[in-house]
Amino acid sequence: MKKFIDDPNSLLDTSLQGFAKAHADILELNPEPRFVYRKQRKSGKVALISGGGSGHEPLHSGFVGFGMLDAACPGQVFTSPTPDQMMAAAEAVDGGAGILFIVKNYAGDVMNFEMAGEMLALPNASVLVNDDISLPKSHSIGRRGVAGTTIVEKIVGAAAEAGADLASCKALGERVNQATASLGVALTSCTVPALGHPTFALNADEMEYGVGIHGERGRETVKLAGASEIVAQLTDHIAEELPIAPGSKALLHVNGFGGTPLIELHLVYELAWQQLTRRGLSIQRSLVGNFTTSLDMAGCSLTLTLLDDEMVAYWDAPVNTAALRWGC
Amino acid sequence: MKKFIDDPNSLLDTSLQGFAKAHADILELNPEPRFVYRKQRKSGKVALISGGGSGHEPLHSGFVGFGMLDAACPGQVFTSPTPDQMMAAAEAVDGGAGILFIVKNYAGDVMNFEMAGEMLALPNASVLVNDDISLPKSHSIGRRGVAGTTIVEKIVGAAAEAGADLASCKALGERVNQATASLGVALTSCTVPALGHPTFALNADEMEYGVGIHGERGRETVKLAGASEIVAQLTDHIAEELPIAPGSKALLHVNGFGGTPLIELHLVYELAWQQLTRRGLSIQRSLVGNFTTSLDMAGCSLTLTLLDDEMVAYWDAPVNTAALRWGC
Amino acid sequence: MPITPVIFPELVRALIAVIDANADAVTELDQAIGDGDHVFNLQRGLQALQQHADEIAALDWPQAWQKIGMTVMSAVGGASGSLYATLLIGLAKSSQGKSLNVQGFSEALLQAVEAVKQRGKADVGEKTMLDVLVPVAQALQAEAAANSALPTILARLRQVAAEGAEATRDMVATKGRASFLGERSKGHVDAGAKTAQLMIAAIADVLDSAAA
Amino acid sequence: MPITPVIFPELVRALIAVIDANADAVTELDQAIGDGDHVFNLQRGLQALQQHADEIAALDWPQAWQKIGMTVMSAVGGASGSLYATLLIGLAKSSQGKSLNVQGFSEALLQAVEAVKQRGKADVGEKTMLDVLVPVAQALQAEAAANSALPTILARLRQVAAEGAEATRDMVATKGRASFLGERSKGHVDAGAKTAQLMIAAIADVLDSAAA
Ligand SMILES: Nc1ncnc2c1ncn2[C@@H]1O[C@H](COP(=O)(O)OP(=O)(O)O)[C@@H](O)[C@H]1O
Ligand SMILES: Nc1ncnc2c1ncn2[C@@H]1O[C@H](COP(=O)(O)OP(=O)(O)O)[C@@H](O)[C@H]1O
Ligand SMILES: [Mg+2]
Ligand SMILES: [Mg+2]
Ligand SMILES: [Mg+2]
Ligand SMILES: [Mg+2]
Repeated sequence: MKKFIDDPNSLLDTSLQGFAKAHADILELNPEPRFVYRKQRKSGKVALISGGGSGHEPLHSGFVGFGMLDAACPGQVFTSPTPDQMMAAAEAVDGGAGILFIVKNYAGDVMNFEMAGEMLALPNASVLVNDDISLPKSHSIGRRGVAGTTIVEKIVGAAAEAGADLASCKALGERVNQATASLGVALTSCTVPALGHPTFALNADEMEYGVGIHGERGRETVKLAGASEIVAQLTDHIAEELPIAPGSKALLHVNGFGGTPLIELHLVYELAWQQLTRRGLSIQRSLVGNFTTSLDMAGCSLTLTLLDDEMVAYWDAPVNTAALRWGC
Repeated sequence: MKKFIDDPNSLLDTSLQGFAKAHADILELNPEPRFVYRKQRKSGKVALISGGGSGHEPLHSGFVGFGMLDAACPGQVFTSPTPDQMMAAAEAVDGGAGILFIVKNYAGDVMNFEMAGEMLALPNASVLVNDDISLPKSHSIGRRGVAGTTIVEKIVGAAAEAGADLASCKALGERVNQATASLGVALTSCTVPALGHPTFALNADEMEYGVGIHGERGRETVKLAGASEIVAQLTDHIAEELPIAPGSKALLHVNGFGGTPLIELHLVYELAWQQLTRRGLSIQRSLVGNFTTSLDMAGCSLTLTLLDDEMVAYWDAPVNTAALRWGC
Repeated sequence: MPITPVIFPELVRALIAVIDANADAVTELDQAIGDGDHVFNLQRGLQALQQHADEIAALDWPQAWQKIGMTVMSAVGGASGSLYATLLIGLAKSSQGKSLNVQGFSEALLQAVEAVKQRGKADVGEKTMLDVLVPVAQALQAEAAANSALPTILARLRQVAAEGAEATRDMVATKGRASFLGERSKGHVDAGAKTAQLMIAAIADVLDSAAA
Repeated sequence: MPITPVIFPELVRALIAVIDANADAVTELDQAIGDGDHVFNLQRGLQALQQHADEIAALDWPQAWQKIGMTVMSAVGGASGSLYATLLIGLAKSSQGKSLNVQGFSEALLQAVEAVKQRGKADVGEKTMLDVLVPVAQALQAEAAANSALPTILARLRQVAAEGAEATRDMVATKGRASFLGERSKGHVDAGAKTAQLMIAAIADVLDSAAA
């Protein structure tokens, strides 16, 4: 395994310590139970908490700060965090206006956040993100939450900062989630530190189409194709999902899975922009880079969010986190 | 080759188009000759221009914008740009106060920027960045410029924005470069798109110690070690180079080469912070992430800059680029 | 001689041993159709339990289950963490005030397994640990009703657990991560079912010797 | 019959052919001790020259070399781009007003090679294209002084170029990227020396047939 690591068991804690030091101006680390939380808190504000398995950095801890999350609860690599983390985080960042959990739709995340919500003595609600369209809407446990999570967290984060109440934040989060569709392809698997070898093997001429963010196999293994062909397929499938009308405004997010260089992600952005613009879509905002990663997996996903004016305003609102920063 | 690509010959141009669209608020692309330049220019300001081979993104085009570079000239992957690019960029961003070229010390870059400087009808100077300490100071062509380039570009960019003249900008750049030392290790090589296979092969238990940023072999091939051991060696070597006194203030930059996840980079940051703090150094500023990359190479480098108050102030000054943004 | 939480440290040692011994095989299962962390999740939980084992040994069963459940809840994470926490906290609740003979325990277990079903919105046939837990709880109830001797009961539970785990091989997963693979999930035993079976067998072994 | 730029399109075709034919071997050399782009750099330059070949064919030599040099300068990049641009623009300068017989050309070439040395702050023995260019320019001067016939001259240049390229094999690079490898650069022919040799041989072939 080619990794900078001493011991898979201490990786997460040591890494979090470094992360907290590198961003000490905006956040603090609570080591036990593990959560990262905003330094400057605001009373009367709905507190936004997210979390999930580690290995997707900068998601979620990189989104803690002004205008986005109040706290993030990192689990072990690809393993959901535990209810005690979420409850302790909630108590630490509670501003008196309730807690909103933003949860990616995976059995472990859903059940652990659910337990926390049940045990927590504070008013709380949750938004379930399920933007991955690689599975049918009818899938037995619903679709997964993937890179669209960043969009939900940014927009709801701005609304909470602006004073929206718990119910409005939840409703907005669900609206953004509804308006969002993602689809990704993996060119390689990734290596989970505790395992030390790639989760699955792909031939040199193969890729996984319709993957999640845990280095697992996708909907199908297909022949590797040129970028234009891949992007055309992804945008076709996304366009089937969302009610795109000529002139619809959208945010286009090209998310790298960690092992794909920026030069390729910008190529993909250009190709996707061309495909979507041809369909009459107006790409008004964009985000290109590694935001929801799968450790060192090569690959990327496209996320499209149909925007209304409120979403645009919240997207543009100031944000000051380790991974997203503008306007301040 | 597992890449999102149609044709190696069109990769750069299509990618630059996507990059320019995704950051249309801060920069524009001149397609022929190729350069990326700041949208809002300021007359009377020294114009900062950098450039180099592509494949190191976000360096340099990701640093074009308020408070940093005025233009960047991207060459083909790992190939220095050409003098006509630099000259055209200079004419486009000239503010009447002269042009400062920031050049990484590689034969190709040095000679092409030199030709541009000779032919250009505008007053110009250049700063040579040579922060890589893997080679002895006495090396026949001098040391390479690597991740310290980001630090030089940020600090000189802020000085130029604040109105410093050409000679002061050059002197400051040289001072920052003098105060900066970098050293990196590669766990894998990278795959240049036009070649389609890794530049060199490493066994599973080997790494390259003292590498540059072109996926080439380093100073020596050594056995892969634990993160603590690697970081101890890197910090030892860096500490031998810089005049560290107890209480010295420093900026610590952990730079990923593209294929190493953030969770590992933050681990390395923590370990380096501990090592350096033990030596009496006061880490006052930090930068952790993929800034000077080698396509999909796994590995990272440590960069340490000894800071004086002027450098701190310029580091903290507002910057608005695709890859670095704060204070505005 | 009633079985009390005094046996807990020994149980934990046995569970650690059986999971460690089968770690690679189970990891391969979770990698084939899941994400490969299942063994580490359980190991983290069992290590945490071992740290609290003496403390737990001094409690009565409802208190012990509560403490075991809370420990698992905070240490494991993932799907299996919340499900086992639900099972154990469920046992704490459902055993409250019950006389904990085999009959009483089997009722408490059935209720706790019911709580797991609800937490996971799942049932037998979906290629999960429930394909072991549900038949085991049902078999225990049947054996208790039949007043079988402990060795007979334990032998039956071992067998039912093994059959339950093996039955997941040909199922298409509709819950958990393996469900993302749809038809591709066929042909592999579910990791969570496998470890449930292994742990039940290990517990049965400990109880067998305790009774002997 | 004096050789004029009319021959240029044919020269470019020959250069493209020889670089294409040896592309993989040269790339291997630049990968072993450089960064692997040398062939692509040259190919980009030669393609650009081909686009301008007819235009260049209509010029006189100093103008032609200026145009060739500027085209190379804008198309190639990298170390070899600036060095060949310097060589060609140097030829444009040093051939100005000279009568371009073999004698005159050999003097112009020596001066242009001098400009390359200055641009690269390098000389023979450092494992670069100069290990071909310098002896070739010197040999040309010697043959010119000896009034040798064109076929004799060309044969000599081919031989000197081949020896120069081969001599780089055992050198430790002190210029260019290969110098980063220090002692590890030994044992491989320098890519830039190899392509210089290949191109000189290809030019010699064209001139041989032109003269025949
Ligand atoms: N909804 C569910 N109901 C019951 N069991 C489930 C459910 N989801 C997952 N499981 C069980 O959990 C196991 C996976 O546990 P684990 O690997 O620890 O967590 P994760 O799936 O979050 O990585 C599966 O093999 C399956 O037996
Ligand atoms: N300073 C120098 N002087 C002369 N030739 C040089 C010098 N530096 C590099 N070269 C030549 O250039 C060749 C490399 O060219 P190329 O691969 O195109 O550029 P780069 O080294 O920038 O990738 C080397 O093989 C060597 O022959
Ligand atoms: Mg998991
Ligand atoms: Mg090069
Ligand atoms: Mg798992
Ligand atoms: Mg090269």
